[in-house]
Amino acid sequence: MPDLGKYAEAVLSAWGISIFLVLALVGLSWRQSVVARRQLEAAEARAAKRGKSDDA
Amino acid sequence: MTKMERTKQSRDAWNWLWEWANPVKFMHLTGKALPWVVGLTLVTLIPGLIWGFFFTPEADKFGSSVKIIYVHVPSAMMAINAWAMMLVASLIWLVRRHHVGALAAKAAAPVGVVFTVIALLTGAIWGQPMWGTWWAWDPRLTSFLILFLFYLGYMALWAAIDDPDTAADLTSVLAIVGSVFAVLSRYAVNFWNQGLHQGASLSLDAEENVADVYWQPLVLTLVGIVALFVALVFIRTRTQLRRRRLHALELRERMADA
Amino acid sequence: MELTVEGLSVARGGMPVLEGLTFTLTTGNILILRGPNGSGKTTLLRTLAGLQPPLAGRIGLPPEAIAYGAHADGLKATLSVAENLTFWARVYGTTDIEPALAQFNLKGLRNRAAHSLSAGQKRRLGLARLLVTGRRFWLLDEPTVSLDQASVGLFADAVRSHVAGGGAALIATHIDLGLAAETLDVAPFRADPDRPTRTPTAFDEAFT
Amino acid sequence: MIALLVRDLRLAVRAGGGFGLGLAFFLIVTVLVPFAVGPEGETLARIAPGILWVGALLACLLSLDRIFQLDFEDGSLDLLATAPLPMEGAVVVKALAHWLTTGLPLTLAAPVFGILMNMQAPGHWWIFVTLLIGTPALSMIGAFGAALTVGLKRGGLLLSLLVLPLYVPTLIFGAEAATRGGAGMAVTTPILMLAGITAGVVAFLPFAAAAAIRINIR
Repeated sequence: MPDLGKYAEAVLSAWGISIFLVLALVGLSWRQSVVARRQLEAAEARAAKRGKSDDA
Repeated sequence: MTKMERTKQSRDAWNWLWEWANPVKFMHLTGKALPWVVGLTLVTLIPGLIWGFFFTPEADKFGSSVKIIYVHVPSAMMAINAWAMMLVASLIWLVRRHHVGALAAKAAAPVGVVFTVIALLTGAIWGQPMWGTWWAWDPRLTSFLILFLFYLGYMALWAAIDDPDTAADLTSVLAIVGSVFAVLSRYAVNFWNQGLHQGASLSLDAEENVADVYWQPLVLTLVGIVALFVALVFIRTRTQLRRRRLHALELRERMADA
Repeated sequence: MELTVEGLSVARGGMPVLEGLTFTLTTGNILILRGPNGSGKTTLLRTLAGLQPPLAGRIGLPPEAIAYGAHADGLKATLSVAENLTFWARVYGTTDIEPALAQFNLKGLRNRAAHSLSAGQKRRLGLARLLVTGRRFWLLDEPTVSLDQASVGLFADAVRSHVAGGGAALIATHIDLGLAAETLDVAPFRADPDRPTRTPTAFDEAFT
Repeated sequence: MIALLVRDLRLAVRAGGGFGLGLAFFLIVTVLVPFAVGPEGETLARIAPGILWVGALLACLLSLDRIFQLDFEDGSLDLLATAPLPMEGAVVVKALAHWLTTGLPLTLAAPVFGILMNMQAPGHWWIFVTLLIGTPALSMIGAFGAALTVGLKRGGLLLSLLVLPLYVPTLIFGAEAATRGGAGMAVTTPILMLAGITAGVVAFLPFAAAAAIRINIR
């Protein structure tokens, strides 16, 4: 840990807020991506099933 | 060669680029590119930040507060670049009707907002010890505040409209008009408060500004934040595309049931 | 003059509702559109009126020939009957509103504010607007809603004299107007939900 | 086009609300400010141009959503879109009607309200001039925002969020010119910029607004 002197508070809070916000954004994007993929797969499966039953 | 043939040929020459505009190909291409972009983010952003935080000396005038530039400058740069990218993507949607354009613009907006907020907050945190105040109506800070409002309006408009194509059209129109007014605001704000504060961002003295000790890690973080932005936009656009497909499938399901 | 429609597909909210419509309407004729609720009659009329782009196909019509009559009459409550009608007359570059007032039996109401009219009287005023446009092709969406028997008769007379004078009308309606007209049932043209239309605009077929 | 202007003005007059409400709001803002900042004449005189500009801007904002919303609801907008009148022309006319019923009364009232703010001699003239040049831009930008939000059920708040950032340059140059004029300083640059914004906005925004309306009614 480098010695930050009298600006320690400013530097640490700036870095902390930035890293927190970026990680939150990454986490949110990832979560949304996973949810969307799962929902889409379920819907595709339903559509495929419907297509088959229509043929029969 | 006639003019028409030439245009056609030049269009063929750009085909590789427009392939990205086809949703299926976009999913395919980004699926392949994503690990590489994420990898690039990791190998540039993290070392850049570590270098900037642990291994840079204190500046004469600013002490250790100089280390804030490694989070402030990259996010400030991307706050503006994200809007520029949204403008280009909106134009692609309006002119060529490629859905990927509109959805990429939609996907980029929250990323741009986060970068704008980081730039504003770190700017304020830096301003407190430097200017003795959290907030000064400095032209640069003020411009970012206005940019933040533009982002909010853009995202609110997307959220308010139900029909996806209508939303894409209207937000694109807003992005274009908003861009013009954003530039105009920048000029107006400059005029209104003629640079009571320093010119260059976080004005390091000239020789310090070019000093390699600060530049090298900064360049690394700048590259890293661009890679991060691209990766996030890829991921978020893929989510948007999947949602659109899901929406279409559900509509079809409902129609088939009816 | 004629209105021609070739291979027309129309969409509502991004989903195709009607596909492959082809018909021709020449002046002097009336075409009645039939089909159950939600079958796309309104969407078709709006597309023909130019309010929304077609998904595919071609619409051929002479310039400045269409007058569109929607569900809503576009009346201003605080303006009088004559003021409402005069406004539309001036927008379309005509001046004489007397024949329209006479045709729809509105002469006695001319100075009444639109908000004091009954639903049927408002509808008659909305239809009188068609006469002051001076356009040949009328596109009408459920024109007889809230009209009584006598007013339906007035309306049918107006359409008849309009057509006899070289006009034409495309009317979406559920009731029998007693007009000598051809009928087009849109039900067979209903879009198949599992076969999305392949058109240049829907370039990303998998996603629309 | 004149027919549309006459109709809109007639509607605004008959509906009452129109300019009366905007003016009353403007007056109330001007009255409230001294209660908030204290009665010292010097302070009030110093902030008067800015307060009058912000007050006029907010009063202008009040009636924006009526520009297209009523026509959208009763179906006239659909019928106008199929009429021989170009939508761009209709947008300009409606913005003009809005200005005549809102911007112009505010401009005329501002020098009088300036008295309440202890405004001194050349100040009244300059607040009048800057508002006269600037309020058409406010109406036109507002018409664009109204066009974007016309189909929405709760468009009012969103309209403010979209329009207020677009008002920033107009407000800056307008208030700056009024302040400088009142203090007897050179006003050429801000006045020219203000006029430039108004001219540019009136020349280009009708196309964007008309496009937005066509998209919204399709």
